[in-house]
Amino acid sequence: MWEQILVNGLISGGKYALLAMGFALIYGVARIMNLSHTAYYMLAAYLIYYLNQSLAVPLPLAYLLAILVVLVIGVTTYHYLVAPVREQFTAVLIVTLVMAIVVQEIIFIFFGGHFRSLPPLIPGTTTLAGIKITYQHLLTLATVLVTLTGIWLLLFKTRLGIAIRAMAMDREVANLMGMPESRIALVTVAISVGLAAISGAMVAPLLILDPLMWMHPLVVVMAAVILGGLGSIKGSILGAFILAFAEIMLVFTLPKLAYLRGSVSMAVMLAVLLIRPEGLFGIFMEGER
Amino acid sequence: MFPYLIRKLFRDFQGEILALPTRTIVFLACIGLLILPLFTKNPYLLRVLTLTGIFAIYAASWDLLAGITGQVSFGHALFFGVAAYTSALLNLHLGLPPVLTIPLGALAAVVAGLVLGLPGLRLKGPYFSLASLALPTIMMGLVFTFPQFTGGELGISGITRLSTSRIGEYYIILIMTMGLALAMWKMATSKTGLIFHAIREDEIAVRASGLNTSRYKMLAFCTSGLFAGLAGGLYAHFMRVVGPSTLEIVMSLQIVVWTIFGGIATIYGPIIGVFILFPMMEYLRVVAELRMLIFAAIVVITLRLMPEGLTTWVQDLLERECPRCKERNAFTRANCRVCGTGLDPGPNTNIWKRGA
Amino acid sequence: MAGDFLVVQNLSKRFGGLHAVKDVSFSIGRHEMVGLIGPNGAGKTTLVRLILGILKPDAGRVSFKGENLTGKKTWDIVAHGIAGTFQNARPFPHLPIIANVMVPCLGPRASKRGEWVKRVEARAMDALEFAGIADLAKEPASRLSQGDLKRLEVARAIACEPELLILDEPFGGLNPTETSLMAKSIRRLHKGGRFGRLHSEGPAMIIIEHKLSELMKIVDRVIVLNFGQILTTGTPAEIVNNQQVIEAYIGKEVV
Amino acid sequence: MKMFRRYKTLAVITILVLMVSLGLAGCGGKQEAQAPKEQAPLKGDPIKVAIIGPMTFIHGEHMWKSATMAMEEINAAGGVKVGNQSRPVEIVKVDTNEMTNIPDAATAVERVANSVDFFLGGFRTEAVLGMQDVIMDYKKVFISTGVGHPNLTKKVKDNYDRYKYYFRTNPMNSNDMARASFLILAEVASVVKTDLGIEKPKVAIMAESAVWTDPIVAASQQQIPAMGMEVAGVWRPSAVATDVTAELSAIRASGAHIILTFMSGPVGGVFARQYEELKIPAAATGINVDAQGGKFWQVTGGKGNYVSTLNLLGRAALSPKAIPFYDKFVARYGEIPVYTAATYDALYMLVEAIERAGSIDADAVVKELEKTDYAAIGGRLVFTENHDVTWGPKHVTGLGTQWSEGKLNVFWPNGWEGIKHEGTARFVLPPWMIEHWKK
Repeated sequence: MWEQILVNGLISGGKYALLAMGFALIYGVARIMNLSHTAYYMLAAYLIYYLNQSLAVPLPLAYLLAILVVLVIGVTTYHYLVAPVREQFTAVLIVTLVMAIVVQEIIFIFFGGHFRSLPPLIPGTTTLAGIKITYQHLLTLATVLVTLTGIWLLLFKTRLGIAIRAMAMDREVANLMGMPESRIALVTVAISVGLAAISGAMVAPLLILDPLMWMHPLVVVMAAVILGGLGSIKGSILGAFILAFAEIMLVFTLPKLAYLRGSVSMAVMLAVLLIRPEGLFGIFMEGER
Repeated sequence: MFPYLIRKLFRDFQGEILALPTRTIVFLACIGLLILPLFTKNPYLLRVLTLTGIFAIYAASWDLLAGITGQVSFGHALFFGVAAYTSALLNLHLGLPPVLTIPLGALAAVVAGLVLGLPGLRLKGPYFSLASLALPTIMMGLVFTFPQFTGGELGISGITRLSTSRIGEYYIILIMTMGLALAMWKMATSKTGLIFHAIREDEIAVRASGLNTSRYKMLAFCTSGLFAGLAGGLYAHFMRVVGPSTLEIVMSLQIVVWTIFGGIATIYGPIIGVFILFPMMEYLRVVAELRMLIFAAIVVITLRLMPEGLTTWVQDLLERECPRCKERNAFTRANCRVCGTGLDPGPNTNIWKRGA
Repeated sequence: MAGDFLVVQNLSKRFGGLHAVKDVSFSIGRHEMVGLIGPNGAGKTTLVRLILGILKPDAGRVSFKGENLTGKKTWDIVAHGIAGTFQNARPFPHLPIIANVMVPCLGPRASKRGEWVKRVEARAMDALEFAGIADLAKEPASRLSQGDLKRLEVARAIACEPELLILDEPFGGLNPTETSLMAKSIRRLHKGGRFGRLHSEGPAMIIIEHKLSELMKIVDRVIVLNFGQILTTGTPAEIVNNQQVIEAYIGKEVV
Repeated sequence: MKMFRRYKTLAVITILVLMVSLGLAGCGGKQEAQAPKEQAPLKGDPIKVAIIGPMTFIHGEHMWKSATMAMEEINAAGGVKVGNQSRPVEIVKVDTNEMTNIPDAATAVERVANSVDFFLGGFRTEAVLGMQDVIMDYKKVFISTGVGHPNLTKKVKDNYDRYKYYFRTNPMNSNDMARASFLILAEVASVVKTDLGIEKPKVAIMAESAVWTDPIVAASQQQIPAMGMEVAGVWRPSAVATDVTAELSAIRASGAHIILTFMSGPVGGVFARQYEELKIPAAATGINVDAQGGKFWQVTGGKGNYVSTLNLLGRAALSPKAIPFYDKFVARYGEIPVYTAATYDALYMLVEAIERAGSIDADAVVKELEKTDYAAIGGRLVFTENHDVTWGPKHVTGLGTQWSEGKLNVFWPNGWEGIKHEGTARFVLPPWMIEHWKK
């Protein structure tokens, strides 16, 4: 049973981690709580569906195109709607939330509330540690590793990355040091939206698409991100895996209560935060704001 | 004695309500809502307005916690749902009338407030906001774990009606809305409210002023729970069905939209926001497919132009603040009505909300 | 002179590898005015935050009027009669200034001592009057200049009616005229008495300051902190001539 | 913060207001109504029937589509004879939006309550409970065609005077559904026994966590041993789970031969798809509402072969009308009708009752509806004293249907109580299952 939990936890955690990473990045750098993050993920999935099923674009090309289109949409909406109100926490909340609703409604209008499904990039299954899993699941896991390495290289090995990290630590100082703050924020948004789109492309073939599919992952992602500590990318990934493992453990140990997945992962998140209010890797400034 | 009181009442009315255009508008709107059934008894219209009233209480209670006290909770549905379920269960199993079940439901929401206070005291800022998402989800898990008690996904039905007629329900809820709104507004502008405002601005500084912030925050959680709970109880008896939808994320997030649209940290903002947005959603039913989209567009464009929310914007438009005594004046006046200072014809700022 | 008014014993605090406050002990008498000086990073602010309970000490003990305050919450400590100001003023930016000062007036200590005055607003006004910013009462705090913010901090602190007042850089960012005005206010406050409806206890004071020349004029005694430890204590005159202190401030090589 | 310039503000607001008012004016502020096709001009006011359901979701859509078919047929055949008048039927689409917003549903119903004469439809139980109360307040007939919960009809018995206007023509209530699903399970088990030579098959129960499944799960745990089988375990995912990989892995590890599903939410489609992708060596049967038709095959991307479910409609001669309706629906809409398409029957039954009553007065129609004995597309329909569907060999029984390369084959009843409809095929085991257990 333990190898089952391990493998299933890994693939489930990979899914969450991919989404959580982007959310953590944009919060850490630009202090934007992007409630439309998972809406972009949904948008990418539906775009692939549309390109592939309705326009008969070959699957790999559809993946690429969809990610690009979502990237453009994400950056544009950021520039025109979010950036002007960036300084106000509440305004950002509402603008991004409404954006998510807009995406949901557009999908309702074009696709209706029907469930839909995407063909996987690589069909078929393989056996890992005696457990059958689909290639798409493996692909998701691989994508997590690749993007993780990519992000790590970007943040620690490039000048842009250093600028991003500096901004994440102290925006005002970074600004004073002559870093083009708004441009760095824009780049970060692009990376973050890109991550959302990539996860949409990778994860969506594992699921059934429907216009409300953004809500549940949003909750999980937010939970993962604070569990790991706001602003910490490695924390968000760890948080995602903790939540995924909590869920999978429940399914395997108490199958009759499998529907409590969501509640259990939330309870785990809450418990961790009550012990460590700053999350696992968050920076806690005692007595400070 | 009596004529004196009437004269005083009249003077207050003149000085406090007629002097300011925004207050006059609100006053007229209240009168309009009160006499509406004289003109139409259309049950659909009354139903929409009744639900608007319930959600207005709910949104204002969120504002009390999030806007005034700065505890931006994304799990406010907890209060609403707990109270709705409690009222429904008490009504169904013990046969208590709404007069008892609604306050008892609200009491249960106060207890939920204590529970939400647990992370609330320990977690700061966005940590609290995101962690508070967890509670309605956990509560939802409980609903599904004890279906014999909660009805699972079916919810609880067969609840007593608030009043036998739609007009009765309308008046009960409308008057409750007005009363509770006034109570919340009074609280927000009272000395306790001042401490709530100060906690939002800087909690450490409040503690360094010798105030037990934990106690005041708990108070904020509980009062907010109380008002949201009253809304939840009214909802239960009005809809006569209480189900897990009262705990859904949408329930927690839509108040955020209403409140910020109307103007956060004002109490009257979310109420006016709901009274505009909720009936508008109904009106938009004529374009069923597009209504959410139009709704979203209106909200985004409004906020783009009025980042402080609709009510604050209208206030700035219709009223000027006296530079000397900071009293508000109608935009038509050239001199302050209190101290007579000349008024600057430029746009005005609201001292409670806005920095330089 | 010392007595058991405020007694700090072996107070220590670490931040990760940094030993910000190391084994500090001192005591202060009921009517003393003490300067707390030391180079940047000496641990002065940390020390007062430990006393005020904003930070939790790793070791050591603080007692006030014979009562152990260690581990108590800030608001409780303030209720016992210690109040402090912040180095970087922390007003409630969106609230009017009068409201900023009303908050401490609503505290248990102020409201208990001021039972005979029902109107909190009037008491807050008196505190502003004392601090000299009464004319700005209805402005939002975010519009204040640096100097006025310092006054606001003082007004808030005295509204707590403390018996011990800790001022963290009260002259910081003030021009010479403002500085001497502030120094005058501080001395007046220390003497005690009644300012309108507000009652000053004539608090003992701990003043952290870098403007030594101004500071030395008003304090009775100076405690010098360096690398988290007490370097020396003495009267202003002694300190000014102390070689160790000069070294700590300027560095050894130069001397 | 004072970045806005007033003229710009006003300009944009004006544009906004114009946009909205144009949008609204363009729609004319009318409810969407399917006007009757007037072949022969029918006299009299139309009889207005509201179709209430989640219109952007398949179940609502099929209510509307099937009701449209029935309305067109009825009007083409001369409308409804009320007394000496022939009145056309007009159906009114009411999107109750009940999948996303419960208060919305009851409000939507109340909005049309005064302007329509009858109500058909209703899907999500929590919403229908609310809508039921509103409609009963108006004392109008409400024939529900989407929810199976016994509580809805129990109210008719408990408080006849108030709830007598409520009828259910479809689906049968969940207790009867459970009975039917055990019969289907027996059928599948016999195939497993004969084809694979397994004497005592293991059954994994996979039921979404929902009130309707709770008693069924409890009953299954007793029934399965009584039927000579073994329970391999019980899994209860959420009805809206998007991933059941973990559950399926665990079921594979438990060595189950049959998966008995009880699912009504989207989890059904997820299950079907992952079931085939992961090639779980067990026969899937039970109730899987998502697999009952519609776009199931597209939803699962062609994955979902061999999944079977209890169904209410299928291409089998349950009544003379059944196969013609099925074919006509598929031809017209290019989709396999899901169970809510039985709204078609409900409209016919309503019209017959009106004709018998000779009036559209609700009380009179209720009296006549109670006497209904109608050969519906789902079988012979007679109401119980609770205004519920009568289940049994001579009435509505339900069907067992199995997916096979995009087609939905009927495999049950296959001789049960002597019933075997025309067009019934044998249950087929998935090849990977045969491969797994044969060696």
